[in-house]
Amino acid sequence: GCGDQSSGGGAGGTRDQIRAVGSSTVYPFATAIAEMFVQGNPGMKSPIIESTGTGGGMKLFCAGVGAQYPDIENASRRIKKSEFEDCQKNGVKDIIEIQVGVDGLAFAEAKNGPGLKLTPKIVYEALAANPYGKGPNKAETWKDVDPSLPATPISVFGPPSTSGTRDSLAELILTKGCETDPAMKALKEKSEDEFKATCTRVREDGKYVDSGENDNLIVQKLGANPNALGVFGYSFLEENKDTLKDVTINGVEATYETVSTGKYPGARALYIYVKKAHMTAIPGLQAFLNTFASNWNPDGALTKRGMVAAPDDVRKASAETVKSLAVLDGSQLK
Amino acid sequence: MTATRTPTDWKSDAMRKRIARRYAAERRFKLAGLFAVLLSAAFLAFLLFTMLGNGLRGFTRTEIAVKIDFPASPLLLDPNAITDQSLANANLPMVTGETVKKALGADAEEWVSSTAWTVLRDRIKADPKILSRTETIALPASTAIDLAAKSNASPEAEAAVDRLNKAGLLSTGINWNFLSASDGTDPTQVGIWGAFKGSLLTMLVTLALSFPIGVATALYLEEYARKNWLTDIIEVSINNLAAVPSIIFGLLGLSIFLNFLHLPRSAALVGGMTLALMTMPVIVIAGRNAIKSVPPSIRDAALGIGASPVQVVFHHVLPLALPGILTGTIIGMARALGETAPLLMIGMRAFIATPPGGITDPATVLPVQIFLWSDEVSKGFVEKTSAAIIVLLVFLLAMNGLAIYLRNKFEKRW
Amino acid sequence: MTGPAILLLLAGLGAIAWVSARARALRLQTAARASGRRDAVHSLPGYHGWYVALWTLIPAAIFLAVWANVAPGLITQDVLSSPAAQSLPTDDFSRSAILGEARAIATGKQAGAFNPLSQGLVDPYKAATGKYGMAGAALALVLAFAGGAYAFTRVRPDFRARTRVERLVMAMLLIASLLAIITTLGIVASLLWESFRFFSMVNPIDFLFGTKWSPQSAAMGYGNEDAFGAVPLFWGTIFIGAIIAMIVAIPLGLMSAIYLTQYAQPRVRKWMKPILEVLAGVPTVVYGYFAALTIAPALRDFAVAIGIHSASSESALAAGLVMGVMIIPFVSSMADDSIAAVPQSMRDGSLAMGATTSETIRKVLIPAALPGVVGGVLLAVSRAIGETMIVVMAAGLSANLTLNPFASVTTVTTQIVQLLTGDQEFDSAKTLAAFALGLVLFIVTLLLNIVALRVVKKYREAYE
Amino acid sequence: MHEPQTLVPATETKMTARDVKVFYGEKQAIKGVSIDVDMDNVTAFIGPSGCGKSTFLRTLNRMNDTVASARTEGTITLDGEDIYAPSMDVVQLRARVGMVFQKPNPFPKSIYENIAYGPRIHGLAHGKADLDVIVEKSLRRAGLWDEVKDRLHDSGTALSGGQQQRLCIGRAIAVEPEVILMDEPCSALDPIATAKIEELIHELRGRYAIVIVTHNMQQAARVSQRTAFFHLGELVEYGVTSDIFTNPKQERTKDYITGRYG
Amino acid sequence: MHEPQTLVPATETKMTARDVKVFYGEKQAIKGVSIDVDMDNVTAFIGPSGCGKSTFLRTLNRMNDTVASARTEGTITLDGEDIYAPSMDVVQLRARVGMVFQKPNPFPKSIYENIAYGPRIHGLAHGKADLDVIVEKSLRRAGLWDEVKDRLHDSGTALSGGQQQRLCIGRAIAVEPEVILMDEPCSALDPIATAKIEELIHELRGRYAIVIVTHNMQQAARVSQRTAFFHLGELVEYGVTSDIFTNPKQERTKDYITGRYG
Ligand SMILES: Nc1ncnc2c1ncn2[C@@H]1O[C@H](COP(=O)(O)OP(=O)(O)OP(=O)(O)O)[C@@H](O)[C@H]1O
Ligand SMILES: Nc1ncnc2c1ncn2[C@@H]1O[C@H](COP(=O)(O)OP(=O)(O)OP(=O)(O)O)[C@@H](O)[C@H]1O
Ligand SMILES: [Mg+2]
Ligand SMILES: [Mg+2]
Repeated sequence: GCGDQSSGGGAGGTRDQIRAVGSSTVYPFATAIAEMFVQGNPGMKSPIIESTGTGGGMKLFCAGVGAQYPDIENASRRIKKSEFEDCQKNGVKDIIEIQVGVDGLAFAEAKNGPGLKLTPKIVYEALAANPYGKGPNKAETWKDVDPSLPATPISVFGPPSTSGTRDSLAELILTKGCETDPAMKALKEKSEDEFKATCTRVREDGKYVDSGENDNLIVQKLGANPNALGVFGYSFLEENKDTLKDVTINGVEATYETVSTGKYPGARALYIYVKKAHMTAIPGLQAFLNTFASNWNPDGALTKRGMVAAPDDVRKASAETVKSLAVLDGSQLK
Repeated sequence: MTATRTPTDWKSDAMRKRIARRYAAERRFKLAGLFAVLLSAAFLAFLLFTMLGNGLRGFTRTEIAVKIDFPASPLLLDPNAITDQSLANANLPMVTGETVKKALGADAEEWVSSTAWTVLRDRIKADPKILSRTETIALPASTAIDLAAKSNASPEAEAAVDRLNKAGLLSTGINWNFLSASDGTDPTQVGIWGAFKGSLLTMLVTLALSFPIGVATALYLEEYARKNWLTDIIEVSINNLAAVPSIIFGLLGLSIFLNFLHLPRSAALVGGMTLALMTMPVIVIAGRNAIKSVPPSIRDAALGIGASPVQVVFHHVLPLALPGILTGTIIGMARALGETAPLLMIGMRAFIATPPGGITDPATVLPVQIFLWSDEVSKGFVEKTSAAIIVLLVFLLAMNGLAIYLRNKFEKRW
Repeated sequence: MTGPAILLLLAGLGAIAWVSARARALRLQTAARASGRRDAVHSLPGYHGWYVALWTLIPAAIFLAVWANVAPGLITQDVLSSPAAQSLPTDDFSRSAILGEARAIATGKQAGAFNPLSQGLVDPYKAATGKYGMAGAALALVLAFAGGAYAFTRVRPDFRARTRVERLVMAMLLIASLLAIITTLGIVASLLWESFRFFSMVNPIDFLFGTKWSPQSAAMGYGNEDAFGAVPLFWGTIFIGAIIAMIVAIPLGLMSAIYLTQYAQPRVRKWMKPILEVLAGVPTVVYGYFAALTIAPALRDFAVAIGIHSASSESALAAGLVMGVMIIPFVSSMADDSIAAVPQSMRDGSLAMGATTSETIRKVLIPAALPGVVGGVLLAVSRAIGETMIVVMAAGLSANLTLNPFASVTTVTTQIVQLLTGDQEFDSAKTLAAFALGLVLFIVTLLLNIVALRVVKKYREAYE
Repeated sequence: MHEPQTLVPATETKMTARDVKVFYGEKQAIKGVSIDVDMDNVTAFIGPSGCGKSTFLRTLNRMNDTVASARTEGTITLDGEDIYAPSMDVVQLRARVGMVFQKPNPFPKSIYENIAYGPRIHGLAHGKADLDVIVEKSLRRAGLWDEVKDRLHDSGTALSGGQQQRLCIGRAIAVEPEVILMDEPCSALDPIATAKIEELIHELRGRYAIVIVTHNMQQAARVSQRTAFFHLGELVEYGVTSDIFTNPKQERTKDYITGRYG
Repeated sequence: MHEPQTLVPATETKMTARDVKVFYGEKQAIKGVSIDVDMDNVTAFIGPSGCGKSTFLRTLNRMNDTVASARTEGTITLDGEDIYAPSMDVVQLRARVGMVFQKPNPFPKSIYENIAYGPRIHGLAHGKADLDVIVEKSLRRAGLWDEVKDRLHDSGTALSGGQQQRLCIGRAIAVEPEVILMDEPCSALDPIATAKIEELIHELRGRYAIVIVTHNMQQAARVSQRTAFFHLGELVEYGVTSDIFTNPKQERTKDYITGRYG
């Protein structure tokens, strides 16, 4: 025989459980959906949500079609072209991309902190390895960066370079700060690579501390160190309002409204990717997506758990995708 | 040769001083030893007390007594045809919220846990007739209220607790749910049972593989192997495996057990096998030391009356070496029990809300559960994390206790 | 016939084989013994029993193992050729999903069908499963009988059944120890391909000897040059795991072991030893929080107080100290065992010379127990090298090549975990670096172990 | 103390050794020794320390196999069979040729279990009652029964040195070997215990072929009928005990026996 | 072989024991023993196995302190000082009263280090050269120098049994003790090695007070001037060696010496 077509992985040839892998940022939202899915569909087994990181998840997700491969990838960034191609190569031809929401990026300090008021420009000048390409960053205190700020030493706990949150920090804050300099804008035209290096590279002399993926730990460390600044997911700020306070960016406070409307500059899209081939084979997959769709509204259950709802048009488009199961077109990816 | 030495003058001043110095050194040494033991024990005590201080609260929960008038509630349920599906369709969460509001006031919806409706569901399922009565039901309080009742939290929550206390509606009880439920997203509803069972199954697999294989390897190397290149290679590999970071075992498990052997992902079986590979070297190394210290005269004695080499080992050497082997097993298993990194690679760092039924079902383990909870946003998880750590330590103590009982039983002097 | 039933049946057959062979051997041997020479009888009857039982079980078990892999394919083949299967979709995955579901229903694992097509396949499945199940069972039984019968005819008083059975035991011991080599090869194999790909992107020389580790460079697409110098990571690993942690663990562990074996009441030792062993089992998250939130800030304040203003709140010292506490039991338990195993006569010899207890311990017992102590220390170092959580939480992630214990450093394993669990795409140099790091670490420890084996062989001392 | 023993005409040669050489690695410890051991006479090996007595004794039941560096050449037969032949089962050989070591080495088990172990693994007893009989008989023969009969379930290691040695002899006897090799069985014992064991050897003689290594020349004279004198790995002289002690043929033997040696 | 020794009039009583009782837990192992040890005569302890010879010997340098269950009553003095007095320093006592054990127990160190160990911990040598002198002298006195002088840095455990025992004697001598206790020092040795050690005892006599435990009555007769006969924890008879062996006063002694005992 040509082997057993129905075997491989799991108990038996198919799974009666949905499996999702991927980002630890999407993980809490996916688990919440999983719980609601079971409650709304009695008899269905609880989906299994793994927290592997977006990259590791993509690798698993794109490994193939079949019961031993996951159905859903949770991503805190868009799928990369190389990953998409890997998927194609392994027979994962039809991928459905759904943006489920937005993750707020929050700046915070201890309740008794100095009360910094920041702008992307200040953040860039304080954290860049090589501000505006003019040599290594020598700023020791916030005052060195901007005279209006107190002379407390710069000390920022933030996401490590492996994290998707770090990408947002680079894209949403550092690049914006960098672009305030016209020379940099010009550089962008000239050399994308050089621009990127100058504008998003973070100093490595201990002023910016890579802090792993454990945001609770940053929260605790901020509590112990009033001079430090933390950069992490908005939901952690909201949950820890009793020990932390937000740091305004461009004078805007980080609140649910400002983040969801994009007035607060830190926000990035969260996605899930689904294999179309699994839609018919894995029981409950469609219902799972429907559960997602019915909870990602601004007053939905996900926002209660700290997720920021996507803008209306995005939500509408995503809801449409859930219905139509429209397949991702790889050509627009980077 | 010099002239004969005069007998040592033990009474001389120099000698007295010297002896005094040596005694001082002796006392210092003994004190250093005592200090080392006490310091190590103090570290442990500190860790344990911190955990207990934070974690014991995780075993209790706060409940709010809510009077529910079922007939008057907007529930659309036929008491004679209660099914899972009809309950699911009844929009219980919304109904619960409305009911609580009605009973306790407009802002009260935030006071009860967001999963409080599952209590209603279970009550209705257990007794559909309840739908025609008014009944006071203790609903789990929300995290904010729970925290406020146990320690201190935001002023609003404290105020609410005061109000509820005045009305006598608040009660605190042991959270049995914590011991019987599995992972979830609402800290008031999560439980440790699934992870506990996962750990149990995983440890069983680990023990069942690593102990016999480790002991067999140690026996082979110490008792039978000729000292040649093959033994050297085996010895080096084992010592080296003990030094391999656990995450690499995860990579190995991923590529061999999952990708090559196609064993199920996230299963206790694969987790146990991976951890067994990691535990085995520890058992081998400790086992070899133990076997080495069995006096050769015992082997001679047995061989001399015609025992075969296999009999010598299984009748004499092994029982005598067992305490040492068990030491290795204890520390190896303790390490395996607390390990998370390799399990990540084989899919056990996951949200799994149903306890595993067997070793091939998806499962997670206690340290992973602790790790996941420690990273949760909701503050309610802080005490759950500590409580889970207590459960893990109790597990560890039970496991060690058994091994230590065996070790003491077999410890013999010759 | 179902799996458990056939296994049960085989076990029964094995038991019968054991009993009957044993009885036969006993009868024959009694006769032989009565009639004459001592060497007319070789093995105990029990060994004959095992010999025959093993012959009954092993061939059948091997066959069943093979069959379990072949039969599903045959069954599926059968089902596919049934009329109900003609309407199946052609797409492989949906097809196998339906087949799988049908099988789950047929074996009673699942109640209803999610996909209507699978209901039709249930009956063909049942039929095929029954057919091949019977065939497999019959063949297994035939094999069991054949094996048992062959072995049974060999039962004679002077047949060397014990030798055969023991040979199997020996083979199993050998196989067990070969597993270590297989695991080693497996690890190399699972790291090699990805490492190879990494080295095709990054120059191995730069990797091995570069002194700057800045994975953000690669991660954010600034190019690979200057990004993957692994030296700071290896230094961090040694600094935290082999130096700082050992400065804590060796004195505390060794002195604890000495105190417990030499000074303490036996009852105290009986209790304290296992209590210390609990330290090894406390989850590392706990240690991590302890290190990051209690030890690290205290150390930083201390450092600032003594005038080191550059002290970071993430420090090698904090991670190393806590890690040292965690691995105390590795040192203490192994040292305890080996010190206790030094013969009493050594101790008496020294005491009778007028040595104090501490002199006896330092000059006689510890040297004699050194192999075991070193073994424990090696295990402890190994554990320290492999630790990630404490390092991430307390020592940070920045790769500094520094001697300052108050600075933030990171270790190889920590980086591996970070790289593998991050959000970066998996085929970038960044993620692949994890494999290269793993491979190099593996090779380094392997070389160290080879050297250690040489050294130990040279200086091994026996006291009996 | 016993009178020197007289030689009994040998009825049956039990073991023969022909041109036996033993090497430890490069070093030759036994240099071509030939000897006969018969059933009715006790054979004693004497000689200075390190001359190879123990080594040669251990070749007789192949205990030297357990020393990795040891290599044996020459032929040794038991009842005419070559014990180094590949077809010879070592385990069975050792059951037939029992051994008592210089240093008493009881198993850390009960006295009863120490004796019962051999009969158990060789299937010599049928049932518990049978085993009890064997244990009692062996302990009686070893002259230990009266001292231990009330504490058969105490550990064998809790006995005094002399008792332990007798326990080991009892253990060796319990499997009913054909030959008993004793490597300085009395060196740890006081005269009374020694006398008991010598008595035992007398009793056992004729039933088993017995070879004993001893440092004590009086003892050799008392218990053996044949004596072999070893020196530097060579068999210097081998003959009737009384001859060796009263009328040694070799100068070296004479020197050793009169203590003028070394 | 040596002639029986004659008693020298004692010039100095080195140690006295008065009504010494030793208990192991509940069990009494020594039942009120009184003895004097003097400088010029060698004292031998004889008696059947388990009678308490070793136990009593070990009370003389308080080695029994290391046995948790042991408890000693009575008075023992060294140069008139009570060695069980709280003011007595055990470490110094053991340096002054050296001990050689039945089973040779060299440290797993080099021969040189074995000897140098004692002088080092007691600070008896000043510098390396001094230590070399001590090592050589002690090995010479122990009759081992010629055999090992070329391999002082080999391990002490690599020596033959007899050599190991002499090494242990050398080790004990190296700290220049005042009393040397020997617990069956020759039981593992062949006649030649035994003779060497006996010779050594003769030489050492007069310089050190010597007590020796032995099972070998001939040996006791050869080396000692006084003999103590123990039985069941009692001191049955204590006197001049030649008297004990030729004319024992007690029936029990006579029975033991003539082998009619037990
Ligand atoms: N395992 C071994 N490896 C190397 N050499 C050995 C070994 N065993 C014994 N020898 C050497 O072989 C020689 C003979 O040793 P053997 O033990 O047979 O002597 P022996 O006559 O029994 O001495 P003793 O009376 O001291 O017991 C000695 O030189 C000894 O050093
Ligand atoms: N550590 C101990 N614990 C309990 N009892 C002991 C201990 N050591 C010795 N004994 C007992 O004390 C008694 C005297 O023992 P001791 O060792 O002094 O005898 P011995 O005369 O030296 O005998 P041998 O000649 O056999 O060495 C014996 O009955 C022995 O069983
Ligand atoms: Mg010998
Ligand atoms: Mg004694």
